[in-house]
Amino acid sequence: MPININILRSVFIERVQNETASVKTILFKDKVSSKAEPGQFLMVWIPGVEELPMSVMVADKEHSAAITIRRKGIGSTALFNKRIGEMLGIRGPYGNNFKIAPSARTVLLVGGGTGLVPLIRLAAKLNETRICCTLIIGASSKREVFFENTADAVLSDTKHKIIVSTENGDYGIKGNATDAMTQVLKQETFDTVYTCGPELMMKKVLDIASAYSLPIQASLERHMKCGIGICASCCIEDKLVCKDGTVFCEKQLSKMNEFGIFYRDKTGRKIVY
Amino acid sequence: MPININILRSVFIERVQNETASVKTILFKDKVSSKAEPGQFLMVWIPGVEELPMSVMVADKEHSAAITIRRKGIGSTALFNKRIGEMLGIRGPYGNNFKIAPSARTVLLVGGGTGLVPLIRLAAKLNETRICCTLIIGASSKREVFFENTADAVLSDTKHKIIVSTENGDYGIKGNATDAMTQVLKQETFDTVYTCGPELMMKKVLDIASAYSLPIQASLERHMKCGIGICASCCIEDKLVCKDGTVFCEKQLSKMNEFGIFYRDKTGRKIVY
Amino acid sequence: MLEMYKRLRGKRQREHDRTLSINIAGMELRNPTMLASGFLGISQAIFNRLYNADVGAIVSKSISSKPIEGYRNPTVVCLEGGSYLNAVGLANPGADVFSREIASNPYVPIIVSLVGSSHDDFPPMINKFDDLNILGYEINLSCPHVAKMGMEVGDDPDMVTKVVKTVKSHTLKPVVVKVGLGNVDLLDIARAANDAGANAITAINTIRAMTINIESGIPVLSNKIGGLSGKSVKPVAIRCVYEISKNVALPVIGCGGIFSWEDAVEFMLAGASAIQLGSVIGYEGFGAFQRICLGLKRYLDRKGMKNLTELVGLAHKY
Amino acid sequence: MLEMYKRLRGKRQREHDRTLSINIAGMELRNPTMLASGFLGISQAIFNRLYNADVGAIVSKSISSKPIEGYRNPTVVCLEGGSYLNAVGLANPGADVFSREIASNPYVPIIVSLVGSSHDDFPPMINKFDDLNILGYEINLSCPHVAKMGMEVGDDPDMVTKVVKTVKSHTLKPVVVKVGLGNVDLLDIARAANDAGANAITAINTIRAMTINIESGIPVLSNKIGGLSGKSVKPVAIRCVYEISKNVALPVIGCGGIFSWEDAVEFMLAGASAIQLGSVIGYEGFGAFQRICLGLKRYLDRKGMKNLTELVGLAHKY
Repeated sequence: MPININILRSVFIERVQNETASVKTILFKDKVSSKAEPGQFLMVWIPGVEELPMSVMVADKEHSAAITIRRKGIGSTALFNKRIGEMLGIRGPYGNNFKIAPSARTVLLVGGGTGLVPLIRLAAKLNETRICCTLIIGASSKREVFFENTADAVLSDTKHKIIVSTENGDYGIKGNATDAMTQVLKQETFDTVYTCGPELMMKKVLDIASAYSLPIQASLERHMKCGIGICASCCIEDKLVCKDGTVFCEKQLSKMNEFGIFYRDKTGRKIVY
Repeated sequence: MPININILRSVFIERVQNETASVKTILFKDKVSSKAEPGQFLMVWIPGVEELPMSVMVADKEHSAAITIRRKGIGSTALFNKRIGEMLGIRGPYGNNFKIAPSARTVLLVGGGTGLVPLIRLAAKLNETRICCTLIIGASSKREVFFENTADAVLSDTKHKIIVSTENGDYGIKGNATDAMTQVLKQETFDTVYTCGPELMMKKVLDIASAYSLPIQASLERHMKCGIGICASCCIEDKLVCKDGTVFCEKQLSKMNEFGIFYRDKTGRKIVY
Repeated sequence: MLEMYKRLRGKRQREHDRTLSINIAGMELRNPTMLASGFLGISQAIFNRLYNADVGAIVSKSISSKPIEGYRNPTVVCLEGGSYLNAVGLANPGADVFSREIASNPYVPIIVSLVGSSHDDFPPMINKFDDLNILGYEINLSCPHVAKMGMEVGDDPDMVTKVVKTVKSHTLKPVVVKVGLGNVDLLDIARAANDAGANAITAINTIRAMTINIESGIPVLSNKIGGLSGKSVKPVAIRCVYEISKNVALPVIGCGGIFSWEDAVEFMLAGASAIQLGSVIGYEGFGAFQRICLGLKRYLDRKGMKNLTELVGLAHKY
Repeated sequence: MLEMYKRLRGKRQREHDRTLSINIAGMELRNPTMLASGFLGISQAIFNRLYNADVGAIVSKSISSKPIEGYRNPTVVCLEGGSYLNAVGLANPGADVFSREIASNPYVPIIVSLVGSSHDDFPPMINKFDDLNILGYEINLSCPHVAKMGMEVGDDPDMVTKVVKTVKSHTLKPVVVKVGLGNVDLLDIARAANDAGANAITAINTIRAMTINIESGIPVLSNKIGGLSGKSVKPVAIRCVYEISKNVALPVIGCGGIFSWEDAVEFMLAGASAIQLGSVIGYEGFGAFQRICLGLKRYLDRKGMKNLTELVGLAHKY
């Protein structure tokens, strides 16, 4: 009988990896999640604490998947502190995903912070089809940079370039991810731009890409409750990020007056970024 | 998706055939019932009136089945008066069925009244495998005899004999079905005896068959409510007629002290026959 | 936005077919399918999209005088077989913000759901909404998982009377009262609402329920107890609609596990004049309204009925 | 019959494993799975068969002082997704006949379910059963579809007190009270039962519900309204067990949609000391008891628990 992805599944943590002082990647066995498409997310229950939407990260283990957390609120901190063997509840994967055009030869990935997660999973897929890939990793400083080696590993079979930018300039290009993007676009062009990270960054990425009239796909984030398109707490304009997204293309994004301007809080009030 | 036979299905009457002044056969289209095994029954809902267990009768129409009713109580009378196009609710088919031994060459069927229904359906199956078949039809008088021609038709492809017995002797052998059975057994023997009808008749059939040490299969009737083995209102000893039956073999029957002695009424009290 | 308006207007003109149109409590609807309160309900943009998906009317999330954050996740748990458990905690932006959200509502048929802990809470809210382009109000007297709000009001016939009377005295718009399974006889509440001047009853709200994860031993909802919706509650909702429509003069809006046109028909036979959809949206999204309307239409044609009203309450004849 | 006795005795001796054995309200059971009242329950022969199928205890159909014919069929309707609707109408042979039915009960653990319309109905019945080989009684105060019997008693705390006190004063055997969703606060009833001296609570009975055939427009049950059981009611039953065990000192017997060992564990985490099976029998027959016991045993082993009692009410810690 087919598994109903909406029913909570109990999984047990098999590995915990430190990415930075405040970022960890947690690996667990789950056949369904292991097949998740890049950009899809899981609703992750930290028993007794919170349930969080988390983009599915690559796992170098069969029938397994991973999630990457930055310690921030109560829920993410509880998740950050979980140890091997402890239990999590998961449902999903949910949402649509990054699309790869059959014609695509070279693509640009622009990510910031944990927004890199779906891009790494995308990179792994691009690697299979040998699509040339340039990845921009944006961080505030060297100690906040992560996934650089992971990205290099998942892209090992295809021509690729990994560019790191730090705002304080102590590593890689000085400036933020979008500055690096501008520089890169001066030298070369791409078939598609994929991005995920802080919404203001993505807005900038959209503007730059439009200036070069490059197609773009962005994975958005909004406050989520149900994850299955019934509560609309994740709505942006008339779209539901959990169901119509998380990935939207330039056509949709340019129509969204709310994109990069404001989000809705837990009550549903619009909060300006 | 597979159909759940427990969920009420609305069917519409396509043909009504008079068997005697008080017996009718009602035909309707229902794919599931058309595949019923001989001895299985349907729970038939007469909207707003009653739900009755009814053995599945043969139908000479594809994807169709039939039921045969004798006008008696409120429910059966309402069913008897139904016309073409009217609706019935059905669920099932339920219960086990008459088994045909691969080694069987010649078999004896002994039926009384509407108890003939599962035997006719069995006859149709025996006909397919060309098993020689002797059918005894017991009735009170000529005007109460039915299914004689139907039986002849369904057995057309195999060697068969149809013996009618009437208690008042105005047609066929004088006496009841078991008298006829005794006569027949004096001349020939059979691999199996199948019977369905009034319990006292079946008890007699069991006794006679045992005397000749013939294997026997009898389809029993008890007051039924759920039809799916949860209410036990159809219990005889520790067996549920709806689930463990309706068909029982000589081994089981001979262990049943209640068989042919008493049944339980709607309250569950034992009533002596 | 202007483009959207054009689309809406176009849509509106396209509607000739009146077989499914109904008038309930003075509200003219193009069809009997409503969005149940609590689902998809706080953004005008989403409302417009629902309108284009053929919704008959939209009941907003329950709005309170002040904004409510609601409970921490998990607030929604999916159960086997088309049922949900939820304890969102009446999260909503508050009457002030929400009234501004729908201030420019073109002509989407919106019913504003209101919730409060006492009758005094309602007049200020009504003042904010009453001049807007809305059909009417639904008073949520049956939220099963928020203390002092919802069910605690709905369990007290006197409170119900007070609230409904207060609301009615502050608006000329239709007032629907949403009831559920509480700790008193549902019929007493429905009668109280009727006597106090309510115009319709929505039955039923979710049923207090719970689920526990067996690996951790921990209740899944952060609020532990929530409300059960979806297929599981349908037979209970059918019974409630049947009993209310049999014993109370008010029109009833059926709600609870409607996934198909067959379910819709069953509710109407039981006595519902209109129906609300919710859980089904989790399975087929915005398409549910159109599909159920189509099924209803075909059923009426097959039965030779000219209008939905012929169907309402037929089961009471037997 | 003698052969049967031998089989039973053999079986009884074979039981070394005590992991699943419990003591609830003074009743020693080899495992926590009971047959819920209303299922399979009036024939000694069936009881013996259930015993051989590893049932922990059998609750008989509800017995009244006089025989009851019950309603005309349909009395049971199967719904989608493992749920049933029934209105049998408390059909039973009456205390006199049933006491003779089980007079020769070898050692099957039988709990006799009693129903009545007033406290006076119970003493004569108890006199008929009290000297027989039975474990105790379950008082059905929550039949949702028979006038004046069951729920109408269960909705009145004073009646409950009277009935329980009367029963307790006529027997030394354990008395279990079965409650359901009525028109009063379930906890008030549970407290009343506790204060009156009941020894345990069974929660919950079926929930008032209904289904209508859409082709004919006719309610399917002959009684129109019946009780909902099976998977649909599980989340509601879990909540009731949780709330009762949290607020009332009595041990609770969980009942409502238990189909798997996972369900059984969930009920025990919620606070149930034992569980009752019913609807599941329609799906897998007599085998359900053994299978669920096996699952429970494996779960305890995996969690390193020595006894079921370690599991009961764990969810209350959170």
